[in-house]
Amino acid sequence: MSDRSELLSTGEPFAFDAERDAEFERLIVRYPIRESMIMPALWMAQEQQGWISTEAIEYIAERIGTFPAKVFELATFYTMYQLKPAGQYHICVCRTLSCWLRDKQAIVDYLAEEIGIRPGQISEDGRFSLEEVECLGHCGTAPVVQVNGEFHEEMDLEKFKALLATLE
Amino acid sequence: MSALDILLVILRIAFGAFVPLSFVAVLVWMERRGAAFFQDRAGPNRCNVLGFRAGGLIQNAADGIKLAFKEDIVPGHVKHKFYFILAPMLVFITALLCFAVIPFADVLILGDKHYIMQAIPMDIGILWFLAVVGFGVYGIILAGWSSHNKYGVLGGLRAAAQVISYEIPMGLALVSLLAVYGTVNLTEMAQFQGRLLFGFIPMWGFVLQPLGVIIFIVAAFAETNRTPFDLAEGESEIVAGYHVEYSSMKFALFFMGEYVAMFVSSALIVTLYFGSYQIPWFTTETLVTYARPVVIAIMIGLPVIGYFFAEWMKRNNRSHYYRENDPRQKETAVYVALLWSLVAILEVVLLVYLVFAHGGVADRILVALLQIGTFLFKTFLMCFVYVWVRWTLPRFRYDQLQKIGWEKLLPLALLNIFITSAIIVSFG
Amino acid sequence: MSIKVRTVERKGRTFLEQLYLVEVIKGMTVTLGHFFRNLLDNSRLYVRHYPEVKPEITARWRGRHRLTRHEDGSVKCVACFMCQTNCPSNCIMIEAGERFDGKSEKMPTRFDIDLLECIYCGYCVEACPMDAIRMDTGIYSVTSYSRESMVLGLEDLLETPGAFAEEEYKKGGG
Amino acid sequence: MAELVKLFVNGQEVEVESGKNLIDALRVVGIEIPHFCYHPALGADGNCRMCLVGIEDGRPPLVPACKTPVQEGMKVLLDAEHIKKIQRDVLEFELINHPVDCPVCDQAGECALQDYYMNYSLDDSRMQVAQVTKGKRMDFGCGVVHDQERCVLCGRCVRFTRQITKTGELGIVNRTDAARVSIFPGKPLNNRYALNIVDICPVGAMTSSDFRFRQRVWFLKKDPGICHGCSKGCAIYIDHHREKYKDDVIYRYRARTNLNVNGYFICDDGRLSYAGENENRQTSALADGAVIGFDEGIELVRERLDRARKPLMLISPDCSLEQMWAVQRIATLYGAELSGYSDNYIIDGDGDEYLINDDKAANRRGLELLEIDFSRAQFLTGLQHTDLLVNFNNDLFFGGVDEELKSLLDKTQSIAVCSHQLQVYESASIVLPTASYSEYGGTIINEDNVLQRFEKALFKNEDPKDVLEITRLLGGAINDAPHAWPGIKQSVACLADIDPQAIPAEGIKLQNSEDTNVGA
Repeated sequence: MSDRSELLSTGEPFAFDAERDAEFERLIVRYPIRESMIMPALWMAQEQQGWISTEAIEYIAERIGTFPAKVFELATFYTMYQLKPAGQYHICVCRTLSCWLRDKQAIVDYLAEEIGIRPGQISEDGRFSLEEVECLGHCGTAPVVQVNGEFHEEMDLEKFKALLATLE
Repeated sequence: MSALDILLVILRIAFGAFVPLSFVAVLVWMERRGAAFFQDRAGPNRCNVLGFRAGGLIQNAADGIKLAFKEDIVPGHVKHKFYFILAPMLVFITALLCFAVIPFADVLILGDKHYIMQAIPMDIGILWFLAVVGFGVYGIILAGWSSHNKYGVLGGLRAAAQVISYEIPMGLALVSLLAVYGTVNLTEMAQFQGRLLFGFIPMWGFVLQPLGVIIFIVAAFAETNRTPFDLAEGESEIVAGYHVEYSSMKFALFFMGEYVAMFVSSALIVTLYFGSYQIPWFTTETLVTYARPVVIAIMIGLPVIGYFFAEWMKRNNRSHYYRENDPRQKETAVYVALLWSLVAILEVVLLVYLVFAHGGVADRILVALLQIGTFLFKTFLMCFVYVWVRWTLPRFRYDQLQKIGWEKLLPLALLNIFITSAIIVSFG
Repeated sequence: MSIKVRTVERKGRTFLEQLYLVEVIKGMTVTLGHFFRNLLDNSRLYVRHYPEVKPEITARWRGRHRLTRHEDGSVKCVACFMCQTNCPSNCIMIEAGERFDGKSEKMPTRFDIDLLECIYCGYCVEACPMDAIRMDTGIYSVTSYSRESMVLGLEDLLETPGAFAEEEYKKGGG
Repeated sequence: MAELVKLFVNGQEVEVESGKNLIDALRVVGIEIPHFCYHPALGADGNCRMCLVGIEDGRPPLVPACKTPVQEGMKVLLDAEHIKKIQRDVLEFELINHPVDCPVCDQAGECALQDYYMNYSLDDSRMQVAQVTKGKRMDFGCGVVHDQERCVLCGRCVRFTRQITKTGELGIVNRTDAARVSIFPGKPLNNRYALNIVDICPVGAMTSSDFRFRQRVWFLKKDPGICHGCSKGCAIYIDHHREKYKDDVIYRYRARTNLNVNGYFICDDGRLSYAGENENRQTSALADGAVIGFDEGIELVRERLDRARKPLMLISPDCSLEQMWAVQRIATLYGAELSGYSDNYIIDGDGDEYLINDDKAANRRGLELLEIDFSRAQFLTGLQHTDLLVNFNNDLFFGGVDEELKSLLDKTQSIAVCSHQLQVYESASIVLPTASYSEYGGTIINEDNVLQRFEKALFKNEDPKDVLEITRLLGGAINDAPHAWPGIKQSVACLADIDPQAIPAEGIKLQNSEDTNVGA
């Protein structure tokens, strides 16, 4: 897994738009502890902005009344939160044990050679971004690649090449 | 008194006073280089004046200069400064005075006058020696006591006990010798040894007193505080014994006193047991009679000795590692030249003697000079024995030292007296 | 297994030996032999003509210390104080500072060895985790006219090169 | 005292306090259970798995000791093979990405990871892949420098900022082998207790930029002491060392656990106040600006005191009880008025509810107990009428220069017995150097009436004389600190039963303080 602790800043203050603001207020009362709202709030921010910026994290921490570092922890922990703008095709390769044993590394290496992106990077043309993620829950059909939320199971290098070709 | 009398008094006293002093330098050199050679080392040989090392003799000059210019410290805790200063003088002077009674040549007969060749012509001879040498220990005791230092006191006490213990066997060894010679006069003793036993054995003391000579030499070693009896200094256990607080020339006096004592006791041993100035089979009269052949023999022998000496120098006085234009070989060349000029001068002198001055007074003087030379040569060898023993034998323990003195040497000396007396009484 | 006991024959109990004199003379003959051998030819002396002839020292010789450098010339020492900790004579004095060349975080700003106190045991070399201090300068004669100049600083230690080739030094177990 | 329970450790019966977890309870009886993440002040987190032990009562084979309270009859296994194996395994796991740069790590010598490795593991690494590299030498603010590679992710620092300082600057970001402690970008540590993180970090991940690389910890002598930074009187360790050819100097203060006073932590101001003990010290006696011998100085002071008609003595509220007592005696001896005026030591609004107090005087309660007047009125009157002021180390300008006092001081002939070179002593005609609090022993009472004793920690090459010794040289009868106690006991009711030699490390909470609070 790549280091996700480098946050990007938009340079502009972040705030939920009216719809999400109402959604936030509606949801937060559900939780006995306000901090439980962090993850839904992060989702909302990602929906609104496409990715989660420094300002968004600060805003959420402020809004919930917790430390920004705590929101930061969660945002970096879960790989489904995008901490930087993703490519047109966001490729997630599972790196947990089953997939690793079934040679996910070949796929990662292929991407590094062919497109020139390493985990955590986005290709220069902005079409592909790669992330190594923790277990996607399809260990029986490892290795798993997720492209824009869509699962592709029992991948090997050939299948992946074919998959990549369909994306071009 | 004629002018000749006065001249001879001056000459004899000068001999008695300065020869031991010159020998101090020779002995220190012999001790250090000798020690080195005994132990397969080189010894001090670096000191030089303009590149001339004189085989290490320059080191003595350097040491002397150093000692003379060192700060003369009298420690603040010394209460009796007078005795503190007196002590080294006492040691040195008593050692020097002993030599005054030792004959270094046969009685010199010039015309009708007889000159006894001692610094102070005295009949008591050996008694003077015993008296004065016993006095020397006062210097050591005083030094140890006035130093106000426990090592000093211990050293002084040891020296006192040691000297007293060994004076007894020494004296007893002498008693039997006196019985043999029948005199206490050292000149007469020396003359006695010019005779031959059974017509072919020189009648030297050690032949007549084989046990006595051993006892006497051992006791003499102890008297002079030399190894293996140098318990008074004992560096390992009492630092430096009685002279631990001394520095500079006062220390040098102790040091010189020790070497003078060594020289004097060598001279005495030679006088008493090794024929004094006598050349074996050549009595004074024989030499006077056959002066010319003897001189011719010397004239032939000198270049031979000179040749071997020069060769020895060339072989040894060089650098034993690679060196461009080895300065030591140049040094040797100078020495060899000096040696040959010395030989040449001697040859000329002897030739002049042969041609113009032989017979009468000149013969007598020549013989006296030969005897002085013999005496010094013998003494030198005896000093070498001192050095030799020092670098061979380890030091005794103090109880062993006393045990040897009282339990071995004393009974042996008494036995020796008994046997000697018995033989003298039986055979007359 | 019991210890084997061997009775050693005691020397010195015969009459002649107890007389001591004979043995003294025997001993003196031995020393006299040496004396004449050396007197007649002093090239046979067992001495080295130091300082003209210097001894050949091996790579294992513990001479004066030096500090080594990386190949790019930067100081190997990371100021870990292991040598100072191990030094039985307390002759090493280090002050550490930050380092920014990427080799390490830490480097010595002062590294003094008081050669007057050093006993040349080599523990510092053994303790060093970086091979930064070595005693391979081949300098065995360390003399000076003042106490102050016997304290070597960082610069002095770094300046002195090693006297041996790397492989030779390594062969010596260094 | 809590009730005792009996339990068995490795089959051996021990008796421990109930209501604690296994780590704390067994530590008291000398049994160590290795742990990284547990800290008594931060509670059990259970993330490091180092403290796993076996309990033989049908539980799972391994339970974390930090989360297991002691129970009567509990059978604890510490040295079973499977416990040893799990300890080895946890250590191997922690060391996978640890850089093992102990030679340059400041923590080496007091590092839990190092100690546990030596005690429980000693295995070689089996890893063949390259280690994960992370950030090094990261400035977290407040003098805390972080090394992410050395971190074992115990989370003590994170919990400290969240639970103790409630500022929450730190968090553990990322997951798995990329996890690391980090600050939120642009929000560095910003609290007055941040350096405690360096203390509680079990490894060398958190280092203090102030102490960093200055000395190896095994050289330091660690003597207990009391912080004199404010009236809290926090328990500290004075870590000092005499380097070769140099003087004994303090390298750092660390918090010493004293649950009566400061708990487990101290504030950063107090921690960094060690520098004041090293720097700016008055080391020689002065007469009109010229250096004189100390004995000469004492003679001069005696002379002046004998001549003075109406001397005034001023004592520092930082002095120990014994010193105050001795100065009180000497004031009586010379017929001098005695003041403990020290309003300048109070800095309003600086304190908080935790460990920092407004009052920066360490022993104001001592002044009160000995009934030494510290009112401004008394001091001003005294100063106006006196012809000789003897100032025992009282920094009248502590909180800033007081102009009214300054003009009065400039007019008065004064003698300063001082440990530091400060502006307030500049007007003194005679200056005597004296020891500062790390260089003498004594007792002080903090604002909560806790009596604490501290011992002399530093032994300087030229040991400065402490105030008590100076009073003795001036003719006082008190020889040393214990010698002052019979008198103190007689005159101060609430100290009557105190045995100064038997004051425990955590101090004694004084009773009936209200009754004796007369001087205030």
